[in-house]
Amino acid sequence: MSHQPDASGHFGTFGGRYVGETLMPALIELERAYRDAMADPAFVQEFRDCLRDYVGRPSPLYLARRLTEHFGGARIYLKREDLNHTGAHKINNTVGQGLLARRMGKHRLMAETGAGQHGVATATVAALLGMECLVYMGEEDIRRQAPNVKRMKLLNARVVPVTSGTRTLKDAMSEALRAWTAEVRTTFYVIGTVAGPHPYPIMVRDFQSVIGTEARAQVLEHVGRLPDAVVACVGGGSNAAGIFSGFLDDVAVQLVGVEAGGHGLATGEHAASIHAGQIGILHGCRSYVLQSASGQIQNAHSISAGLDYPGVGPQHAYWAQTGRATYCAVTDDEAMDAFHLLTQLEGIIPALESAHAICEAGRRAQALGKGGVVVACLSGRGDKDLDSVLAMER
Amino acid sequence: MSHQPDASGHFGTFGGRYVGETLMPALIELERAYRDAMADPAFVQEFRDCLRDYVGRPSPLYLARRLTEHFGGARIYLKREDLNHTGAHKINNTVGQGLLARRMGKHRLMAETGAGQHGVATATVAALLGMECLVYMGEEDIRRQAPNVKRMKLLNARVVPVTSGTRTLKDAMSEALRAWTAEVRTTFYVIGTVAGPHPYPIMVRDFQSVIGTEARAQVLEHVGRLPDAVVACVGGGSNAAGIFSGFLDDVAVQLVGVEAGGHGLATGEHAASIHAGQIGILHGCRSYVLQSASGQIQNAHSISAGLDYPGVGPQHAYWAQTGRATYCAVTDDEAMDAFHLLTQLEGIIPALESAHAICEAGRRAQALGKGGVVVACLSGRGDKDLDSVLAMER
Amino acid sequence: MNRIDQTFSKLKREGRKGLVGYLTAGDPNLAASERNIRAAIDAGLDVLELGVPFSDPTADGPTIQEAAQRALAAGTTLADVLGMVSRLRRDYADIPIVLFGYANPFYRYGFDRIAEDAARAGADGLLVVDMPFEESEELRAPLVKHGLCFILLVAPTTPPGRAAAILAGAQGFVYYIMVTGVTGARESVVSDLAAQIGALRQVTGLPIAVGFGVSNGAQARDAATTADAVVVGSALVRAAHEGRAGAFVRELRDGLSGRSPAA
Amino acid sequence: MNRIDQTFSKLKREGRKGLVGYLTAGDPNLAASERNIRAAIDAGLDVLELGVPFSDPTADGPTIQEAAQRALAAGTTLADVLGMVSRLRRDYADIPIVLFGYANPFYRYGFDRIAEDAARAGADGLLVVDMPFEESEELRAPLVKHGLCFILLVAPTTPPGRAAAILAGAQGFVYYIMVTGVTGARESVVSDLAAQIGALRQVTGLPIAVGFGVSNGAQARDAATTADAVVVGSALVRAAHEGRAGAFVRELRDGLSGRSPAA
Ligand SMILES: Cc1ncc(COP(=O)(O)O)c(C=O)c1O
Ligand SMILES: Cc1ncc(COP(=O)(O)O)c(C=O)c1O
Repeated sequence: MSHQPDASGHFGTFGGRYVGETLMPALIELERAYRDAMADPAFVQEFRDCLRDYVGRPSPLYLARRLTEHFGGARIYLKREDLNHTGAHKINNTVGQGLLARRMGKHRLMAETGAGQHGVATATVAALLGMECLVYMGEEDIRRQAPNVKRMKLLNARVVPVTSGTRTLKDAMSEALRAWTAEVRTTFYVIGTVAGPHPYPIMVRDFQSVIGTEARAQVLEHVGRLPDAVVACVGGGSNAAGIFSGFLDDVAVQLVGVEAGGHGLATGEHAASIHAGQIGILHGCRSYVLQSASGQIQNAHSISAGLDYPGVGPQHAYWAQTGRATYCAVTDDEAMDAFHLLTQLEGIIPALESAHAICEAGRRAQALGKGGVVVACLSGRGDKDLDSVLAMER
Repeated sequence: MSHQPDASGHFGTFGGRYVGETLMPALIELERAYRDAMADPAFVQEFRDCLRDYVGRPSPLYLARRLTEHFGGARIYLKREDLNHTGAHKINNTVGQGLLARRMGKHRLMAETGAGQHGVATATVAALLGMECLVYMGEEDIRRQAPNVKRMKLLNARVVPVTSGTRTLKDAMSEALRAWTAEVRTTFYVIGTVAGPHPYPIMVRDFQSVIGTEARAQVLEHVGRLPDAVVACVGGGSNAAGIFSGFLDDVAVQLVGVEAGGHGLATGEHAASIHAGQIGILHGCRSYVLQSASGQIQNAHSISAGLDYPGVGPQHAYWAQTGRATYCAVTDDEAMDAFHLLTQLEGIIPALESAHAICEAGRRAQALGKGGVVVACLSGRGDKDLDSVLAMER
Repeated sequence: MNRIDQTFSKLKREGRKGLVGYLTAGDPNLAASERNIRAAIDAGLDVLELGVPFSDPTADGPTIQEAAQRALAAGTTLADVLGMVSRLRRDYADIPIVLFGYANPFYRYGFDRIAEDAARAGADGLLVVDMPFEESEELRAPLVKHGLCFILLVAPTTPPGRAAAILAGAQGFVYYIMVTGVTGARESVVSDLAAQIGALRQVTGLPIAVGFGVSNGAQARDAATTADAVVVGSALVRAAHEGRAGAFVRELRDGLSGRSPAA
Repeated sequence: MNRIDQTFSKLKREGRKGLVGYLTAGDPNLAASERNIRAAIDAGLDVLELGVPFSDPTADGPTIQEAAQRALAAGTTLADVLGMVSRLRRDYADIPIVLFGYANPFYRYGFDRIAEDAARAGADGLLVVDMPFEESEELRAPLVKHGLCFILLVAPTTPPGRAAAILAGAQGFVYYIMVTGVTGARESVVSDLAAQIGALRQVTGLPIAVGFGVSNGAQARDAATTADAVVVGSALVRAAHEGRAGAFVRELRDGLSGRSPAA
């Protein structure tokens, strides 16, 4: 199985570039610039240095002893993306795209954001590189991820509230595409996940693949063998694609993507696009999409803003279709339990997004039993979620 | 000059163990247990592993290019303690003390906290080791460091509001000493800085010395020579003692401690104990203390809760007296400017405590001029301070 | 010769500039929108772009976003739109009708099926805003089979070489997007339009309609100076919403033919 | 023989248990506190522990913390406390007066100077709650020079070997802290006190006063069973605050001598 798309960005049926003509030349230019950059050792070195000295990589692989004991099965290792600068995996990608934008001579970054992590990560890189920054964010997400909004403001980014639709990530992304259409000559659009039009899915995956490369080497060092399963939450799918990347050719390693089950798949209120969506075209690519019978995009629901999206990256759709990865869903309530579990057993407050992966990692650990090894991607820290979680406790 | 105190913990005139008799046996036992532990390679290894896999060490040394440009002088490198798990240097020490507590058979930790970082770090280690945790925190600090209070609650720590005095760190420490006096048989008191009775100042310094050890090796790797100056903020002085430790014998390296100048030294509303205090006895040790002519402890003032303390670790007093380190003060306003500067130029939101060091690092960089090298300890991230800073903007 | 080609030939013969009007089908509901559309046609539209509402119209400004929301709230489906095309076709034999929409509703409906059903209903072409030439093969093939045009857009950002390439086998007309941005009425029309259209004429012999941003008769006339037709979308949607679709089309017509709107 | 030794000899001769009373000097102001202290002495205190107020009394519970706050708010300094000692000494020739406080005010005043001035004022000893034996050399030397006792505390946590070591050269009496905790009235007196005092007698021949937590006559009697004296602090401070220092001391005396408080 090839892990690369065809020349115009298709993974089988999935992917592609479904955008207005106005954006097409920019995407073609971006793809060229991206390939040039990756072929330039100086760029690659600059990216690596920035990951090391600024982001704080490598992030550790941590054996969660008490969590392992709690589930009583396979050993659970956590890939600690929560320790990255700004608190999530998102920065790996924004550093890459930011450096690329500078190389392309752009002075202005724009981004959409759900949980605010990608917005913060983009605003951060904009500050680092001395660029302007504009972030589109749904009003509902502005409410539920207040600390990240504050951080963006301090970083001098302009946060544009999006009031259409459910006022969450989908609407922010639509609005960002509109804004980019108007400013495409001057502005570099930093997409935060492995979705969107080609080349974003591969570019973001490549910038995030450092997670998987490190994790593979670390698990070999810690355990002396490859893990039985690698688990990651899937919103658009960038942290999952990043960690999966390290293990794609290790066919014995199960790759498990965890979608947001929201109130339960049966209720229809969830964000499990692969599980419960159909193939469709949204935000520039063909993939699984939550949609009505007449092709209208449906609203997603998840407790976690970063997973609250009705689409998914096209390569995940491809992996699901080909069976290289399997996808399951974890509900809001299950994720909340996992949030508290990790906090209280390990002293690690996870992002609500990441809590979905923790829940599934526990299940897999139980199923595998003692002697097994599970690696879960702890994609971010939960500081942004404190208010939401405490409000739910009351 | 020796960097070790005498057998009962005195650095010249400073240090010692000024506590009620009830606590003396516990301190003597603690000292013995600490020395045993540090002589046990298994303990040292466990501490190192935990720093690596859990805390995320080594923390990078980062060349702040735009900050350097801004000041137009020496290169400024930042030691990124903000990237540690829980967001500050405090966790280095709580991991050490937590492991020691477990080794001593204790199941209960208690701590005082100002900025909440030490409280969070203690609650975190308590969760990691499956211990109970009690944190004393002044009511004023509970107000101004709300996110950390939320984190401690989620971590299942009991946060005890302290309502005496100025309701800040000094009062929290007094109350913690009282509580420890009552529970000394069952409870391990995790002090968060290099103050308090012997052996805390050396124990905390030793656990924090990893900052300096790493920074020295990193600066040699990056620059090929030792820095001209090493700058750190000083509340009790643990991050400063930690980073200074790596350079004590490098006599050409200037060690610069930055105290909180509050509203300005002339106003009397500050926390610059070395600068403007006299020798006195507070919270278990003899050191510089802000006090009245009749020996009553004065209230400190700083915008940053973690520096808002009228005392300072005894080894700093000793370094000041002997001239091995110099100490200066940075006001609230200057620290705020540095906070925004670092945020906007480098995409790094510092803790208000650390912003004091950034300000002084800039001054030193200017004074040293191009060709010079300054290392500043970025002791923590500013997520805890977002509300305070934004409130001040209005 | 299809209705689009016939219309542009006729315009050329008559020395007139064409008026292409966009209206969202189903806004605010099916019946009212059909009345507005009929009024617009009756007032002198040369080509109808019939908008298929979509939940996430990423190339549209607020006016058309809101129109789509209203249409969807009223339950409008692609099948409803096709039904409307049939009814219009019964009364208007000659006007070209182009379905204008986003890829996903067409995709869900099925590219083969939409080509067949649209042709049967009497549509003349499809314009899919988020389907660039590179992704259009799957849809173009069945359209060709059923005799429909796949209308292509060219943007100010499209380099000449690319325009030539994508327009090589194009049919009907070319939709030239005057502004770098989404749909929506704008204050004034871009200044170097003539040069842009001139460049475009170098690479295609198809008629050129210009759109995005035209909001009144004077702008329509300016925009049409060197083009063959102007497209009016958001401004017409707004006029229809205010119950004056016919009057507004007449105003645009007057503008196009050089009569001052105040006259 | 100093006043402390004389007092404990006399208590022994008379077969009585001593009553040591603690009051914070200057609470709520200098004059009122002196009146309360005189009333307490008049009602039968055997030893006065005169509290020197400190801003951060880490070994004290809320009652004495608040007393210190009131005293400081009224401006009480160590010099004021010494002045009070002089005045008390004029009227009470025999009662031992022990200055009870924290290290820092004494340190700021100067260890030599406080020894000299306290002796001149007529004090008999110093008890510094946060100055363990190991840190006391600097203060003990001048105290010895000026004939004052440095009173040492022993806690339930003090191992016997350590008690022996620190008490080796001790003078006056030993203050045995009955409870593991800070000062403050408590509901009941610890149960195995007799055993603890027994162990302490193995390592010192000095009289033993027990304190921390005694709040009424019955508790005082229980606490004094095997000790030579009881110290009453927080409860006396509270009684003084309520204007009944004398009455409370009488109640304690009655309790100590076996008379029921109700009698
Ligand atoms: C911590 C964290 N994890 C996961 C996600 C989901 O994104 P993705 O699926 O692209 O990794 C987000 C999105 O904001 C996030 O903040
Ligand atoms: C980020 C940070 N830096 C510095 C300090 C001051 O402590 P110390 O002087 O012990 O390093 C604190 C205290 O809470 C802190 O949180």
